[in-house]
Amino acid sequence: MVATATQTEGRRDKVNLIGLEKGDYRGRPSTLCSGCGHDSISSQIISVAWELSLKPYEVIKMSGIGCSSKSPAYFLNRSHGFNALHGRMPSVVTGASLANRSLVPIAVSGDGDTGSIGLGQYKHLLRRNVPMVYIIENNGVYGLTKGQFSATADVGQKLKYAGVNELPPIDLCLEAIAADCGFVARSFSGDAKQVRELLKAAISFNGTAVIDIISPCVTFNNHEESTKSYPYGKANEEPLHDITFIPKYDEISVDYEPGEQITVQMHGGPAIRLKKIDREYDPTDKMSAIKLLLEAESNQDFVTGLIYFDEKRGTIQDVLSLDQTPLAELPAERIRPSREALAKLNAELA
Amino acid sequence: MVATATQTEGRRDKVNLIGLEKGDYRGRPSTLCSGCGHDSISSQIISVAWELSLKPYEVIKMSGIGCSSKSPAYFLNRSHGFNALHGRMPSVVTGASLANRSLVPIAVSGDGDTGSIGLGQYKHLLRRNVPMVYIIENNGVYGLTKGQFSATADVGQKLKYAGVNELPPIDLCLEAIAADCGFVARSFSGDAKQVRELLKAAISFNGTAVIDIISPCVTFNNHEESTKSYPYGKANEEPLHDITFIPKYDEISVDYEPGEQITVQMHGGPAIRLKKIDREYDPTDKMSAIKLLLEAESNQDFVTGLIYFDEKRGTIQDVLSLDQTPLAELPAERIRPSREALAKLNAELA
Amino acid sequence: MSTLDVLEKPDETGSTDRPGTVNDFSIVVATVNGSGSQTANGLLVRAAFKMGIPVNPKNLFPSNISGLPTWYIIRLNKDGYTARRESSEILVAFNPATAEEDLANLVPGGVCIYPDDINFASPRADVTMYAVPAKEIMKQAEIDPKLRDHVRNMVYVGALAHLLGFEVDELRDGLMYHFKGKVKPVDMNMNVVLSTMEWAAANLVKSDPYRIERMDGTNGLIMIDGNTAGALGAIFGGVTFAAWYPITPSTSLVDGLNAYLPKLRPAQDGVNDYAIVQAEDELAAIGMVLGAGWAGARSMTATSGPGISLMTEFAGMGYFAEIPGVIWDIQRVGPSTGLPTRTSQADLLPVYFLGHGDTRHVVLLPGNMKECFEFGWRAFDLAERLQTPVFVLSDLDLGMNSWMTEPFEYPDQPLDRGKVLTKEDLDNLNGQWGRFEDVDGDGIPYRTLPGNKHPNSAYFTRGTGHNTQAVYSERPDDWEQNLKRLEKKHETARTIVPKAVVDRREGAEIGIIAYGSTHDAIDEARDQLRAQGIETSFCRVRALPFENTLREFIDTHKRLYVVELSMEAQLRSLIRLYAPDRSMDLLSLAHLDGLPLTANYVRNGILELENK
Amino acid sequence: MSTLDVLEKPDETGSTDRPGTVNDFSIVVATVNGSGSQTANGLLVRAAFKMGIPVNPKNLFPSNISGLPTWYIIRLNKDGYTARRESSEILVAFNPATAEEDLANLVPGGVCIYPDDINFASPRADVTMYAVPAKEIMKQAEIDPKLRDHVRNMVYVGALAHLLGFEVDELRDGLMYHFKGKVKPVDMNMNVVLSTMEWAAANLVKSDPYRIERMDGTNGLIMIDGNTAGALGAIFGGVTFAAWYPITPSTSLVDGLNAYLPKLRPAQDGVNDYAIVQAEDELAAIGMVLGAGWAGARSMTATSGPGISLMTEFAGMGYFAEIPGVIWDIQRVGPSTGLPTRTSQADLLPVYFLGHGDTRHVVLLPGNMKECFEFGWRAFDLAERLQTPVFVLSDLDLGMNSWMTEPFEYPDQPLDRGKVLTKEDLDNLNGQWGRFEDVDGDGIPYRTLPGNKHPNSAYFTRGTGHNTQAVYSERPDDWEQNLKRLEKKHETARTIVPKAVVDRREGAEIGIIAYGSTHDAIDEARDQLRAQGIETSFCRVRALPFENTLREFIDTHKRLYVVELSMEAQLRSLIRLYAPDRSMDLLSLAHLDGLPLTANYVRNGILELENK
Ligand SMILES: Cc1ncc(C[n+]2csc(CCOP(=O)(O)OP(=O)(O)O)c2C)c(N)n1
Ligand SMILES: Cc1ncc(C[n+]2csc(CCOP(=O)(O)OP(=O)(O)O)c2C)c(N)n1
Ligand code: SF4
Ligand code: SF4
Ligand SMILES: [Mg+2]
Ligand SMILES: [Mg+2]
Repeated sequence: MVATATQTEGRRDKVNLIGLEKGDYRGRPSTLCSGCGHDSISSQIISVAWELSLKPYEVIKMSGIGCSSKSPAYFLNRSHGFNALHGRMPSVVTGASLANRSLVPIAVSGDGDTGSIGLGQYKHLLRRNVPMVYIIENNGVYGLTKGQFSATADVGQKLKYAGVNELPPIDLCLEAIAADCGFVARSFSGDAKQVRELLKAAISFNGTAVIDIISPCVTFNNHEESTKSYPYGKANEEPLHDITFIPKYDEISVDYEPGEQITVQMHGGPAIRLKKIDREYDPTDKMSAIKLLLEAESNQDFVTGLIYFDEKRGTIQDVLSLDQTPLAELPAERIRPSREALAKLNAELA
Repeated sequence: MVATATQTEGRRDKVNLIGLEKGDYRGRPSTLCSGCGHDSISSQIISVAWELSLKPYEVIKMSGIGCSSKSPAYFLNRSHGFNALHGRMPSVVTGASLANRSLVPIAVSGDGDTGSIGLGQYKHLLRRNVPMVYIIENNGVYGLTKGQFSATADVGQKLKYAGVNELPPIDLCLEAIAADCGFVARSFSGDAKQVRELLKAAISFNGTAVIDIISPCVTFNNHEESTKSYPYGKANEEPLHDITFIPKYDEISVDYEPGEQITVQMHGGPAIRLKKIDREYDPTDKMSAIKLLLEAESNQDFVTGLIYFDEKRGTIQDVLSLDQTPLAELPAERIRPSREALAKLNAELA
Repeated sequence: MSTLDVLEKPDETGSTDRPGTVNDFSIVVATVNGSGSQTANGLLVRAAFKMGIPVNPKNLFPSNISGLPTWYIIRLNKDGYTARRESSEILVAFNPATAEEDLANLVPGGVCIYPDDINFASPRADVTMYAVPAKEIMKQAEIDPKLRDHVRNMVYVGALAHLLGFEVDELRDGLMYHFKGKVKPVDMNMNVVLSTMEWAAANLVKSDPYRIERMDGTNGLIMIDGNTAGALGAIFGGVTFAAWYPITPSTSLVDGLNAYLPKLRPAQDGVNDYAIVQAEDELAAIGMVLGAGWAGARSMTATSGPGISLMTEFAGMGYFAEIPGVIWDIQRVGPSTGLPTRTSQADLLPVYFLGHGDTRHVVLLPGNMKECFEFGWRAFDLAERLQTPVFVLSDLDLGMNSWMTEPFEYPDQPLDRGKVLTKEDLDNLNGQWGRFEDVDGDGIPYRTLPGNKHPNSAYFTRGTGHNTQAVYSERPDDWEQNLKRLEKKHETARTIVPKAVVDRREGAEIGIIAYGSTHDAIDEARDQLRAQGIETSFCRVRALPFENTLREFIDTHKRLYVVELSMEAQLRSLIRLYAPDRSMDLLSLAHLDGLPLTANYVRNGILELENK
Repeated sequence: MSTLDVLEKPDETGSTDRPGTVNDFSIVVATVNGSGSQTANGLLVRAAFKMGIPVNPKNLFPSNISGLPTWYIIRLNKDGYTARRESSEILVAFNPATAEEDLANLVPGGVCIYPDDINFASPRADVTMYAVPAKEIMKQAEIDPKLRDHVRNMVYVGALAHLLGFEVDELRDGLMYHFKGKVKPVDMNMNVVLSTMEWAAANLVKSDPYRIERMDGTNGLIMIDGNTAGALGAIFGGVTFAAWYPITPSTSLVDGLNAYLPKLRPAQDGVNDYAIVQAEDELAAIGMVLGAGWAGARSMTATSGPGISLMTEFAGMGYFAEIPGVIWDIQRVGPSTGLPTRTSQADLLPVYFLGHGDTRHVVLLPGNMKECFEFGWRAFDLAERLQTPVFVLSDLDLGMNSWMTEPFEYPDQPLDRGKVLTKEDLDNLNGQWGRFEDVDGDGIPYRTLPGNKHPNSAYFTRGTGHNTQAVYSERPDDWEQNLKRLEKKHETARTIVPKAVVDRREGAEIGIIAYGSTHDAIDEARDQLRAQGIETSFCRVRALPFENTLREFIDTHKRLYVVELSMEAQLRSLIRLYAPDRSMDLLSLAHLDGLPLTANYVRNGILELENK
């Protein structure tokens, strides 16, 4: 979706390629609980934006309602933000993205925001393939309303507030694949590096990129047995692969070992290198992706990584054959037809 | 969900086991276009209700808004009906089913009603496993508003009104499986027998039973190239199997031939017999079901039949440990605590 | 089920509403919907219009797709009165299912034209009956049997042409227009018309007094429906984004965008400079509209009652977060799903207050085709100037029926994009600005658009409490000050929304107040009342919040009749709140049955209350 | 960011609101939320209550989970005035982030208790300062370092106990109550309290005049919050179904159901006779409520502003299709997401008219704990009697703060299940009935429940136009008659909703009208005004539509002050529409900043307008 993603190539300079310091990507002080998983994701967003030298004015920060959805206030202060209504961020970002296609939406939602009230908008957004990064900060609970189950809570999950959950979880990655989303990843807010690499890839993806990040709620759902807790995540995370985002594919160096890694080429130059860890896994095969998710659910495996990748589908801008000039920037002469046109029209209607 | 399903065993008597004529199951005259696929589904519902000797007062007819959603007015006049709001039938039926669990909801929706505005409620209904029959009369189009694309329209589908569809279809069967629905079928309103047998099985299913019936809109989407048209359906339907509903499993007779048929035993006695037609297909395997649907979509195969079956999950009534007595029928003594209870409470609060 | 027995309820006792016979009567065409009668009916309307006869049709169609009774009432009136009347003189009884009732409800002295295969159980002696052998005529005309259903309605066109005097050339012209010049269908249809006329000339003896005559009552006028006019207005307002969800009777407004945008703003190199998205529902539609408006597009949606209800939460957010967007509500009968194909004015109050908490919106109230067009573009100017959602309340009658109108006027001012700070502006301000500061004392703050390259341009939009810097705040004073500024902004809106249109008559003590589509009936009633010695003035309000014109009007009349199509007298309520000192002089003439207003209702209502 | 500088805005010039020193002052506890100060604060309130001192707390908490400033104001008043005051005398400054500002805003002569690690940049000479070595005390008391954060707030409890005289036994009792008799936490907390008291006794010299004394001002009263009271009322109303979606400040109402239903209606053989469903959103919640109400359950939901907005479409359907259901709206500050943790009365007008088209709802307006309880059960009776959604408008102040109240009274009438025809009824009627017939002339039709075995029992519920037999109809007369019947039903509702509560004072020309949580401030203001020679009467309305009590009250007073927490004077608007003849005598005292009303605001407002 974005041509602006260029990278500092690991240099640890104080300023990035566009002359900004990391501080220029910070947000306001967080008002989340200290230790909240969401805050560490915000940090990764800040790092990645700085590393990729994203132009702050090209980014828009979008969210719904929830602790997670508050977090856009806590990163990228120099980017416009829109904290919308509960579950309705997808529609707002669709409008914004169509109004100005040069913007890069980085959106944050919660499991309640996306999986409960927002499920319909989520699915329809994915169907339209609005180019954006869609981060779900998934803690299996409603943080901001103090600890009710969300629809991603696992069967048998216990909460102090709400007792034991008996309804099957909605898997937001599976939902994304079913909706033909072409970039579906799962991660863990405790796995900073993976989160960063996935974010970089997502930002470069030409379409909706979903990253469902298990992000523990330290206040309401962080007891050890909870599958959405830090202790559980630390102990059980099974990365599918070691991910590295490569800004330009032709930079890929020599270390190719057949069977040991897969390189996924992306639209416009970059690539994602996936180094095998335990199992063979090809994220470009839809059936494998679905199988992986179903098995992970029934075995309670906490699998992370790039689950599905397919960049074939056109974005909503393509489907609508939209002008490259942002609609918001079209001059009056282009959008108001002439006096003559009206005269002609009046004549036709007479 | 229903213990009332008993069958006339093929007898063509004027009255069924509970003494009702078929006419007793009729509705008001249809106001749909003549030839509309929805009307033939209504006929099958009438037949099946009569054949199964359903007690009309135990059935409730539920729907949203659309031509399809009007149809409950055209069958089972002796059953209460609730024609709700666009896309919101699932919530209404959830309330009604919990208020009176002895009722059998037969619900009719459209592809717009379920797949567009109602997608969120659809998925959450399935997650709760509300015991009911959920019929989608799927014509790929908004009939009642005169011919816009619905979300189930195939890529490349053409409509006079709306041009060519370029967005991928939402497959409501796939969505159901992803939501852990245990009875997922697809059919064709032109295949009366299959519709009937699926309806019978669905009525006996202990949970939400989804039947996505391709039901051509003769007015707006019945040109030959349309995958939702009669001509296309007639020419391309590929039934997975020949389905027969068996009211009591122990009645199943001798004709078992290994490899040639599968018998799916249902909760409480009945069974579904699936006779092989072309391919081997086991509807109790989730991965096969998903694979089937994905392949059917990419090959544009019009596969019909019982796609997925799994009766393990408890219904919402089970999850809530609900009394067998309908809540609506609890006497005042049971639902209003005593004077003494209030006195005790007041004392505790002092 | 017939609507007509009610339509025709003879409420015209002692009325002055006695039609003449030349260019002054109504035709009701009763058919089955989905049978293509729209083409035939449109043809008659257009022909009358082209013959210079003032005309306005009312289409009373059912809420289904085909097979149910539908009535199309065409009023012709040489004096230009084109409101609905409670009765018609000419019945085209082409629907066997309702023919009996339709006939029973016809006025004495009326005319009934019907296919000869209908046998009336109770024929009427006081009505001129013309039976037409529709099948036979089509056979004679050698119409392909498969196509007969499509052209059958041309039989009544032919019969009316013969009996009333519709000109053949105008009918042919109309067909050419309808079929966009395609000769084959034009010929086939004309063939039926002409065959019927031929047959009628040979077989019918005209024994009724009604006829039409060419005149010059429509010179310089055009004909259009309000939804198309609104769409055209939006296009001349520079619409770049629309999101919508289909719902009767608003769908044809978006159809208008889809039809005219490619013509008026043709794709360049295959790319479009606008985006129209069919959303998954109305919640999404308005969310997209606000997202696009926030990002700088001229963005709009169109819906009706149920959609308005679903937009409630976002409407409140748009108001509070100060985001422009235009929302058309083509009113139909509610509450709930109600009567989707009948007209109403009963969304006024709910729309004004749409949203929980203290919310009040800017609402434009077009009353005719020119205003549908004008408010189509002006709504964007107001939305961007005021940074708020602007509602445009039309109705099914305005939106879906064809109306005569003067040609549209080109916008008299350039696009007003409102208070948007560019990078250069921010440079000049040294980057010092506050998103919600009231710099100009008009309650309207400045905004920046995403993409603005100034490092201080960004701000955070939210539905929660905020201070002037758009920073989250729960401070009581921040909340109160912000809401007071919004109140001030509403007062500013009052000064820039379209002013009421007033027609004063010398010495009138009575003032009539109304909005929207009802003015034709009111104008006719006023003339009838004048004939009875009662002078009235008329104030047609055109926006909420009300502005001073209304106040002056109220101040200069003794008794004020508020006329509206709402059960609960919503307009009257809002005016009472605006002019509480005159509450008791604000009398209500309000009812709602789904039909457009008649002059009778207004005249009788006023007479009754005046004589009390 | 401090709220207090606004709270404390010295608006008390010339006020009679000068507190005494014994059992007559306010304490403000400033802490960080999520730090467990709720336990400590509740303990203080309970102890005062148990000591017989009238008390009411106001919790001003932020809309996040932990780490932000929060203030808890406890007013103690021997005369029973417990409304919020604009200033407090005692500051517990336990939040370093706001301590400076909090201190600055304290009244002269006030008291500040703070942990000794806070160093004030601008200490005040006119305030008595008590520094408490919180850390040291906990160390001395040998509290496990890991647990110190949990009990730290007991330090200020101990300090206040020593300085003001909270009785140790009551504090211990309170802890026993809070920890449900678990000795370990009680001991640990008491340990800190006692250690602090010991330290204080040894080290603090009391040099301020404030203290509390046991009295008998709370005899026979209980303490509870409105949400729990509402839940209990619903349980005694026989609730069988609830569907909801979490939202502040309504969540604790459903928590109340979940907490008390298992106790008051214990599961028999492990099965429940009620169902509570956490829905996926508010659209679904109200859909479920209507589905359950339609099928015969006593069904309810609880929500707040944004949820109300989302319920708009179904609310209109419930009204039009005539389905019972109870909807609690615990009002918070809107528009939009607004201030989720602040109180408001600004949903009144939007809720009354919720839904597009001509819709008006029955709305109950509880003003205290007894009414929260009573309307909790009565709402079901009204909903089933009137076959319509009944709204109960509470607010955050009522719903989430603890209030003293007389004990709840057992319902004085059996459950009213309304006009439901059983199979036997239908047998007696020979199956002749019409779902929407007005048999009794009160506008309320009869219904049957699904499951009724009579062959004629079934009918079809819809949001579209229908005739008296519930058959689809687009007939204008059917529509109009049906809506007129609904209007009649609304008139019937007027006669059976809870009547306004009136307190008349001899010779009062001034009438005050209000609803809900504001009456404490009003009562106090009235007494203050009386002391200044101004007599006022008070009418607290308790439902919409308004009933005759209000009319009589209006008729018997010259000037009427409508007092409310709404920016746009919504209550005044509705009363103006109800009594248009008195529009100009209906004066407004309306504002909204998220804080509960004060007597000052009312008194000053009335004085100002009276002196004009
Ligand atoms: C329409 C509406 N309903 C309910 C709420 C209350 N609410 C605020 S946040 C939230 C849930 C948030 O859960 P999630 O999205 O998982 O975010 P988290 O706080 O867990 O990060 C709810 C129900 C609301 N703001 N708006
Ligand atoms: C809230 C709302 N939005 C829009 C509509 C208008 N509407 C009526 S039916 C319909 C679509 C129906 O499509 P589908 O469910 O596929 O039914 P079909 O008519 O094709 O059988 C729409 C958009 C409505 N009634 N309510
Ligand atoms: S409540 Fe949970 S999700 Fe919310 S800020 Fe605290 S830890 Fe994070
Ligand atoms: S429009 Fe289509 S869906 Fe509707 S009744 Fe006609 S054929 Fe059926
Ligand atoms: Mg969450
Ligand atoms: Mg459809």
